[in-house]
Amino acid sequence: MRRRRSISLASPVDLSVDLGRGLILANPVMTASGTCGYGEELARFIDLRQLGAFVVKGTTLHPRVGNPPPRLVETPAGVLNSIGLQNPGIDRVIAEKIPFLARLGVPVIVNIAGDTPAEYGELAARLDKVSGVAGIELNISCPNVEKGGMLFGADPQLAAEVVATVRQVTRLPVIVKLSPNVTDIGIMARAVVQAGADAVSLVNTYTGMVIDVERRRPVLARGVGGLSGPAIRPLAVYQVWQAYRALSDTDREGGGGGERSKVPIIGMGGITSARDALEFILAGASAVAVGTATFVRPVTVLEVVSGIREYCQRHGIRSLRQLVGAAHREGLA
Amino acid sequence: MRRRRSISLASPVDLSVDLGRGLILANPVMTASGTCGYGEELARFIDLRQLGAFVVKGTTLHPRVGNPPPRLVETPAGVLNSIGLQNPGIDRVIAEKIPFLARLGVPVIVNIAGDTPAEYGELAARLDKVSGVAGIELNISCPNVEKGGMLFGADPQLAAEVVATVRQVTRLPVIVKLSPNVTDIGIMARAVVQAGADAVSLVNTYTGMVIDVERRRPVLARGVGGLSGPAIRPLAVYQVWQAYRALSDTDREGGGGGERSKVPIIGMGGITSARDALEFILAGASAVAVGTATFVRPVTVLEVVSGIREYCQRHGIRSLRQLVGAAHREGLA
Amino acid sequence: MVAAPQLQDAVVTRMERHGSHFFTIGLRAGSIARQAEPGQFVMIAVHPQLAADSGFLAISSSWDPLLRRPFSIYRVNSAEEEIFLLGQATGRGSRILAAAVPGQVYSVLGPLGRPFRVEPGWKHLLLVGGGAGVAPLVFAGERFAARGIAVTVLFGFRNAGSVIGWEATSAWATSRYLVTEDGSAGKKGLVTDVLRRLLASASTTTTSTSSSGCDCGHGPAPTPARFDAILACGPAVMLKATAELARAAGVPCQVSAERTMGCGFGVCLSCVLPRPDGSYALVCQDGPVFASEEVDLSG
Amino acid sequence: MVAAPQLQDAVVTRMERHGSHFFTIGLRAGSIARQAEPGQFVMIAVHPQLAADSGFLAISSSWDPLLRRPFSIYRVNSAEEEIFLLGQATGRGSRILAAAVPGQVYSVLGPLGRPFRVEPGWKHLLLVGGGAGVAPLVFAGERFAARGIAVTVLFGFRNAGSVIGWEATSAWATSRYLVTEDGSAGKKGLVTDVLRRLLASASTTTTSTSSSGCDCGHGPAPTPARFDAILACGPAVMLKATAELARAAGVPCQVSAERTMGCGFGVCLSCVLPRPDGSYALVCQDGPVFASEEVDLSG
Ligand SMILES: Cc1cc2nc3c(=O)[nH]c(=O)nc-3n(C[C@H](O)[C@H](O)[C@H](O)COP(=O)(O)OP(=O)(O)OC[C@H]3O[C@@H](n4cnc5c(N)ncnc54)[C@H](O)[C@@H]3O)c2cc1C
Ligand SMILES: Cc1cc2nc3c(=O)[nH]c(=O)nc-3n(C[C@H](O)[C@H](O)[C@H](O)COP(=O)(O)OP(=O)(O)OC[C@H]3O[C@@H](n4cnc5c(N)ncnc54)[C@H](O)[C@@H]3O)c2cc1C
Ligand SMILES: Cc1cc2nc3c(=O)[nH]c(=O)nc-3n(C[C@H](O)[C@H](O)[C@H](O)COP(=O)(O)O)c2cc1C
Ligand SMILES: Cc1cc2nc3c(=O)[nH]c(=O)nc-3n(C[C@H](O)[C@H](O)[C@H](O)COP(=O)(O)O)c2cc1C
Ligand code: FES
Ligand code: FES
Repeated sequence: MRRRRSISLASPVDLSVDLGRGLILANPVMTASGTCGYGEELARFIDLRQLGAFVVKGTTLHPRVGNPPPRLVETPAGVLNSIGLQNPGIDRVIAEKIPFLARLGVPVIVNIAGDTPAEYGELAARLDKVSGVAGIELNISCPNVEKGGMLFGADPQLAAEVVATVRQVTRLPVIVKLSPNVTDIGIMARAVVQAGADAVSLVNTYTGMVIDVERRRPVLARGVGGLSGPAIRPLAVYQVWQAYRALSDTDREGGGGGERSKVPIIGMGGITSARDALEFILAGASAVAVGTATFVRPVTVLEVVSGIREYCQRHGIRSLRQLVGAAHREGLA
Repeated sequence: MRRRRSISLASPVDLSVDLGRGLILANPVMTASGTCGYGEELARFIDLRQLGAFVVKGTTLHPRVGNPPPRLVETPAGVLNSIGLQNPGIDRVIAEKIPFLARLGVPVIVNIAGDTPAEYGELAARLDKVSGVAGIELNISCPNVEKGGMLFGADPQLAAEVVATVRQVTRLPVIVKLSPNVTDIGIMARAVVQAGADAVSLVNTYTGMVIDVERRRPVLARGVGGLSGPAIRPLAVYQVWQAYRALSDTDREGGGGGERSKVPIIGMGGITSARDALEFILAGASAVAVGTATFVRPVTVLEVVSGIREYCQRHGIRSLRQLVGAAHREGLA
Repeated sequence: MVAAPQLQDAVVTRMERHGSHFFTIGLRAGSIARQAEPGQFVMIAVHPQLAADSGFLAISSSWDPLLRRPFSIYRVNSAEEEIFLLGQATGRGSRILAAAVPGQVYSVLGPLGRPFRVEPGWKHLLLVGGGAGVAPLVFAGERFAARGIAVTVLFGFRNAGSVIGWEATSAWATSRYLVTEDGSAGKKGLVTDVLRRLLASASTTTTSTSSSGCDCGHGPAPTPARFDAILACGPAVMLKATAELARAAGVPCQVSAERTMGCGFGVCLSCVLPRPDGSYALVCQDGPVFASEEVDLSG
Repeated sequence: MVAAPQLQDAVVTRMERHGSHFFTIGLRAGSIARQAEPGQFVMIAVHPQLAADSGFLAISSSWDPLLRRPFSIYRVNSAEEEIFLLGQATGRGSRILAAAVPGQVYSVLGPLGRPFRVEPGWKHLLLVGGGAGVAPLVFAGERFAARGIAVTVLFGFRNAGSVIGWEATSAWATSRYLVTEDGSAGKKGLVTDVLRRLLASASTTTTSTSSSGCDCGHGPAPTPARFDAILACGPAVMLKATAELARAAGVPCQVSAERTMGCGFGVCLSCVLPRPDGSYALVCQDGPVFASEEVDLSG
């Protein structure tokens, strides 16, 4: 039996998260890339400043119109999407989109996608000194574009090459977003950490397909899409569990002497509530992101923040760090 | 636009499926292993003789008590299970379970699981001449036992070894059940077909985890489990799509001269209705299996048979074979 | 500037089923009722909401179907802070919603999107609607007629059993034309048949009595000069044909478009409709109402 | 031989909510009502059913929650072919079910499992129930009392607000004992406190008036010789304690056990309870009613 300290409900809880290279978030909850645009739409529903961080839509070097519709189809407890990285390109994002978020003061993490390692490097270099940008997330796992994307996400050497290229051109924290469409996500996680990643985020969407049986062809214009939403949650929790195990023995680059520092994991996939987020944290995530649930209920991401705080208060947890990976430690009795 | 022949609703539809080595099923719908026991329970709800085939619970050389409870937990539109191959062992299955099904006359496919290639061989050898047994399904993809299972399912060479061993000791059709927990299921499909498999079935469950946030440990006694049910359907349809592509260039062993014969795929994962089954068929499955839906609605498997027949009648399809893989051919316009 | 959308838990005040497929649902949704403009829509969760889970925030009673469904605002009862939706039970989500019972609570997000835009000086509008697509037009007709604008209504349905929203127009329509595909109510034919004649007569006469007459049983009604604009909503093929006839007649045309919507407020980028230049418009943000030449309706 | 279970679409005939957590639901389910025996259960889908999809077979309106939920049969009204369930709204599924409205249709599978077994010659049964666990005992008491067997009832609840199924026992119980944890109804304490005394007095006297008295407000009731058997249902810890006291007193004890059930009819192998020999029993097929020594209730 676990001891429960009886503390007052009002006692402060330390929800802060250290993602490395000085990036400390006030709380562990962020938006998931591609599910919240660049902030303006969501700002009509919630106060973005209460987020741990805002992760913007996947951004490329050049503008992209994205894939033809249909781009999205509902599945049991999930959605399959094939947006195809529609975005105005890095220059307009820097000029027109980031200032809005920067003014609010919420840490901005820019999700970038390239066709080659050099493109990732170029994107990262342009972001390095942009005011308001707190970190870079490398999307090496998008199933919805022809080139790049998945290729890098399924090959540890290619992934490491992308990370190493980016590492050279930026002093910003580098988060690598991993694909779950692999036999062993631990191998990928270790490869990118060894190449210099400060944190990993997982999972991106699972490759899937829905077929229109009346028309006898896939519903999505590009055939395949990426599955997200509650349907994938048990799979995503397991991937975080595995990545946490794999990274337990892997030092963070520059972690220095002293206490062994775990590489932070940002967990996501089907989070709809604080309960769901806590699954990821207990499985080993230091932070979490909310994606598809935002479509259904735009206030979810803030409800997760307050729900985690309440949970900690109820359980006498003073610092969220106590909970990270706790399901590994409590054992299976 | 597709032409629709106007034929009478009563016109007969050829739903038969050739799984190779003379195993011809009257229709493409079977039960999925481990979700329908050995038939007696389900026989209270449906006439098993109307099934294409009955696939029995995973059977091992020696009896197994299975994993401690909890063994099952519900997830959004899915279930996560960790039964651990509880079964009375091959000898009692042959003596006590198969005769019931054999008497009914429904083709029986026995799903077997071993810890070593030799064990698979031993199991297959014992089944080779058992009356009523129409085929063997090699479960090389069970995530819920310590040894064997997943290991074979994620390694093309080990998988091929298992298949080759079994191939030597039986003249029964050999179906290999593939795990979806791999980067490229096409590689696995090709490996087992080249080693002598007559057909492949996919998918087995996806590895996942649910954490009890109040107790801070996984809900299932063994931690991980396998996810099934509607939640995984879009993922499973995609895997069948991929396997079909991979096998399009692969001859069935002993397929002989003449027309190039495709290796039949048995598709499954979240099928709850004829519509769902047709997704798999259009993606490339020659037959389908119903698993988790049986728990919720034991009559599902027969509803799928009649629903497929109605669909064919409505669309003027004379033979189900016309539909197998049709979503590849109709193209993405 | 359109007012900010709200997330509201709305109590069902009324639920009526019409025929085998249609339903109208009334919801008490104060701030949406106050702000809504014709052409705007709401995103509604198809399952009723439950109370919050102890200690945790329960978002919905079920995650399947997962997405909200878009429905145009059909009518507004400002005094009662009610909005009405006119729904067609087609797929899984709308059929679940069709089982709603007064007293239950549904989560509604809205009002969303850009409304119909009526320019100063416009004196006569023609509303062209098909099927459930009449919903936003009824709201538009009611609102704009109240501002003194003449409104001609031209609605088409499959058959008499699927005529919906027609009664509501009698209170304010200047002229009304009803067509059904099988002729079981109103005139037999398509809305475009009537539309062609209306546009022809309107462009050749300055003040006329509708040559085709009013098929709704009210006898011929006077038709003023010409239409300043057409507002249309319905099946894509109807919208396209309407837009083409309007263009040929030189009448401005606004269409309310439909697209699968993941979010309804601009973050998922799923509801795209191609623009003539090859870029994409978002139906939920840039629309659902577009000037017909803004978007490629066949895309 | 127990009759074969049926899959039935059952119309809700009655729906009552009690306090903040409990509900009783009546369902018209002819063949289940006719066949059910006390201790058996049904698996009920928590969402109401919709009509079949055109051309395709619609199974359920929603796949989340996916699984049916097991509920004991609480009462049967044979004349009306009705069964009643006594439910507690706890998790997602039971809370969705608790929103049922008369007239809606739910899919019910049953009757399932092995019932309580009453041996010829048994003259006096003691029913020990806790919380929603009283459900199968009410059905058992009603049935067995009608056969002329004396039935003593001992029910325990958290507090007065959660007393459920108690009124129904007055029609047939020989003696009734009510306890609540906080003493807000009946006697304060646990059922095992009373059970201990009942068993002690029963084993030392041949014909007695219950020494602890009847706490239900009906005054002391006569208690016949000793109990031929105890039938128990409720929280695992209560079952375990009851089984131990019964064993010590030499009274046969049958318990109705609960386990997460994937299917309810023996195919998923999820509902396992260890037997003393280390093998597993299936609660849905070998139970839910077990002789207390057949299974390891703490497993
Ligand atoms: C802006 C807007 C306003 C609308 N107003 C109305 C209205 O007032 N009355 C009315 O009856 N219908 C209206 N619709 C159409 C309505 O949203 C769809 O009929 C409904 O979403 C279908 O859902 P379903 O669950 O029945 O179908 P399903 O087939 O189960 O839906 C599956 C998915 O496809 C989407 N989808 C299916 N059909 C359509 C469609 N025609 N348009 C957009 N998405 C679709 C659903 O939203 C869902 O995401 C409107 C659509 C839009 C975009
Ligand atoms: C044979 C049998 C008879 C029962 N009879 C009654 C009854 O008459 N009245 C009553 O109120 N309850 C009864 N229960 C318990 C009832 O089934 C659970 O309370 C209910 O399934 C909980 O579902 P939920 O959706 O509220 O909980 P959730 O937490 O959402 O359920 C998640 C999963 O856990 C399972 N589960 C959760 N709690 C239990 C439990 N206590 N026992 C078994 N499975 C559980 C659910 O079935 C589901 O699969 C019975 C259980 C069994 C096995
Ligand atoms: C419509 C949509 C667009 C997405 N776009 C991106 C993207 O641009 N870059 C990226 O890294 N991930 C993208 N994702 C993946 C999400 O960030 C997230 O990893 C995934 O959806 C799982 O989380 P969820 O289940 O909470 O949505 C997208 C997901 C969706 C549904
Ligand atoms: C409870 C349970 C037990 C299973 N046992 C086996 C098994 O013994 N052997 C096997 O090959 N697959 C087993 N499976 C996997 C199913 O046969 C099937 O591949 C999978 O569940 C996907 O199909 P579904 O979504 O229709 O259930 C089991 C699945 C479940 C849910
Ligand atoms: S519906 Fe999501 S962007 Fe329009
Ligand atoms: S509930 Fe499935 S075997 Fe008992």
